[in-house]
Amino acid sequence: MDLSLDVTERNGYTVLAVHGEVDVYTAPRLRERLVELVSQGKHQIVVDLEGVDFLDSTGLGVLVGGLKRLRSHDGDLTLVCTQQRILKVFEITGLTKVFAIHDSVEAATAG
Amino acid sequence: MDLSLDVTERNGYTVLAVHGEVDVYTAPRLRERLVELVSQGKHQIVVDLEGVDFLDSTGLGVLVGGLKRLRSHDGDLTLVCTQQRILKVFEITGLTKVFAIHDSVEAATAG
Amino acid sequence: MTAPEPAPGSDPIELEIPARAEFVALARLVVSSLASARREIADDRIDDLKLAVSEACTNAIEAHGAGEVDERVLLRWWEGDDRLRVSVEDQGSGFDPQRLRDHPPVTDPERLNFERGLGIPLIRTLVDEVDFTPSQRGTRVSLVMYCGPAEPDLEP
Amino acid sequence: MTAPEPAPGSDPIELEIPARAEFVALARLVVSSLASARREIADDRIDDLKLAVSEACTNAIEAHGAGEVDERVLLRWWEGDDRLRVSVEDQGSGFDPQRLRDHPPVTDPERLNFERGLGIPLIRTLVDEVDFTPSQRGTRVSLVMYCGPAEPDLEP
Ligand SMILES: Nc1ncnc2c1ncn2[C@@H]1O[C@H](COP(=O)(O)OP(=O)(O)O)[C@@H](O)[C@H]1O
Ligand SMILES: Nc1ncnc2c1ncn2[C@@H]1O[C@H](COP(=O)(O)OP(=O)(O)O)[C@@H](O)[C@H]1O
Repeated sequence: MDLSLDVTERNGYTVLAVHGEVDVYTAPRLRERLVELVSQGKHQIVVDLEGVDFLDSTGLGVLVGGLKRLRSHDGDLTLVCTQQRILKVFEITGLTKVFAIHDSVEAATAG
Repeated sequence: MDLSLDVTERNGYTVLAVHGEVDVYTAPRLRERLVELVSQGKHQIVVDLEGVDFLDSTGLGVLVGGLKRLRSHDGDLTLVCTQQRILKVFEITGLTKVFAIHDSVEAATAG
Repeated sequence: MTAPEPAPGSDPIELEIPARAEFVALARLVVSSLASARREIADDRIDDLKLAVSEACTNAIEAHGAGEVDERVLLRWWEGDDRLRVSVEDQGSGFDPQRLRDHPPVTDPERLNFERGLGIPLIRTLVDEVDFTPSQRGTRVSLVMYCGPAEPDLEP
Repeated sequence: MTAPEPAPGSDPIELEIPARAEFVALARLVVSSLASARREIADDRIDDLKLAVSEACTNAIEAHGAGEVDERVLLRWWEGDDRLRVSVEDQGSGFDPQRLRDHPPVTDPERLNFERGLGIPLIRTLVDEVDFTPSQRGTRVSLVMYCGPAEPDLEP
């Protein structure tokens, strides 16, 4: 319900900006959108989490699934996140070692 | 709980700015403050409701009680309110005919 | 003794709080959150419903008096196709809503003696249907607000 | 079959929701609103509790599957002098929390095959005590967070 997803292109990357709460109710929309982007041939995806108020394990699972899908296309899924409470969820689950996490969309799309 | 009360003096009037929610839980604090002001000899009181998010019948009752108390001292209690949802509560209960309601603290303290 | 609650649509969402003033804010929060999930409802109607429920909860809590710490107020929420229904149930003293005093007109100087008694008139104005069901165990107030159909489920 | 719930302090606040994903947000809202009324709790601890309760509610809802529309999840909230306790009860299939698979280490490429199973590890890290009580009717998850004493009542 309380989730919005905006896609922009930047420097060869596809930036998916997520706003709102990612939980068991809204995560399927995020998953769908990622699958759609990959099937459109977007293989360098940056998920911008700066507008996210809440992220649970379902949301983490969708991001892991996205990363896996992209890796199988030799692509990558990286994150933008500076919010402490969201970073904490990645830290607890060890996923800071799995995802490249950037401070800004600029940094994430610089490469 | 979620109520703050700030008193300032302006042009011979005492301005009580109310922030937060006025309900059965918080209204006693507003009543106390009004009683205190009156007992300190403040007889021209402007209650500024611009920061109020919620006002119920308990809050209305406290304002009516304050007005009554002030009138018995030849004083007055007037209001500042431009928020439609708060004005509506005064309209439904007919209290727009009982209180002078101003658009701004400036207007309320001009006389 | 209580009449059966006409329950439109599915099972209700229930919030049970201790009969204490500090919890009325929680009831308001739940109501406005549930109401705003129905996107077709205008913000000012959500405010109306929130205020009406708040008044009903306040009365429910006051009906318990200060003595009994264990008493509870039960709020229930149903969504029908074209209406929301909220009930507020207490185990308080009960009352006869027909016998409430009328207030003097607002222009009457006497009016200032009525610092109370504004809650039920507010409720009656704010919602589309009100129903008081006094019983031996307490009172149930049922509030109905008409609204458009529920938002179609967007979930995949 | 269910062990008695150790209830610190007074009677709980209860929220009962249909076992549907859309209502987890309401559970979070209620929890964070109740927790922030205890002013001594830091914002990040409130976030921890909110996330833990959200995970427990998600599991409770998933345990019901999609079939049964009438099934319910019951959330209860107690405040003790030095702790908050939240329980989440479902009528789902039940499970043995001792038998959950361990995940491979995060650096293992296999790790990417585990899109699920992050909820319970999160819960265990976020709160101070967790207790799963499987029963024939479902599961009750009890979450405890330590905190300072309740704010003294400021009401006059
Ligand atoms: N749930 C209730 N149980 C018992 N009495 C009630 C209840 N609700 C209302 N009443 C009675 O109706 C009166 C009028 O209520 P209301 O219009 O809300 O004004 P107020 O609560 O300010 O008196 C109350 O004073 C009370 O005597
Ligand atoms: N309340 C519950 N009722 C039944 N099974 C549960 C419950 N909570 C957790 N489980 C089981 O434990 C497993 C792991 O849960 P969790 O760590 O939250 O990850 P996930 O929900 O993503 O699988 C679930 O897949 C489920 O089989």
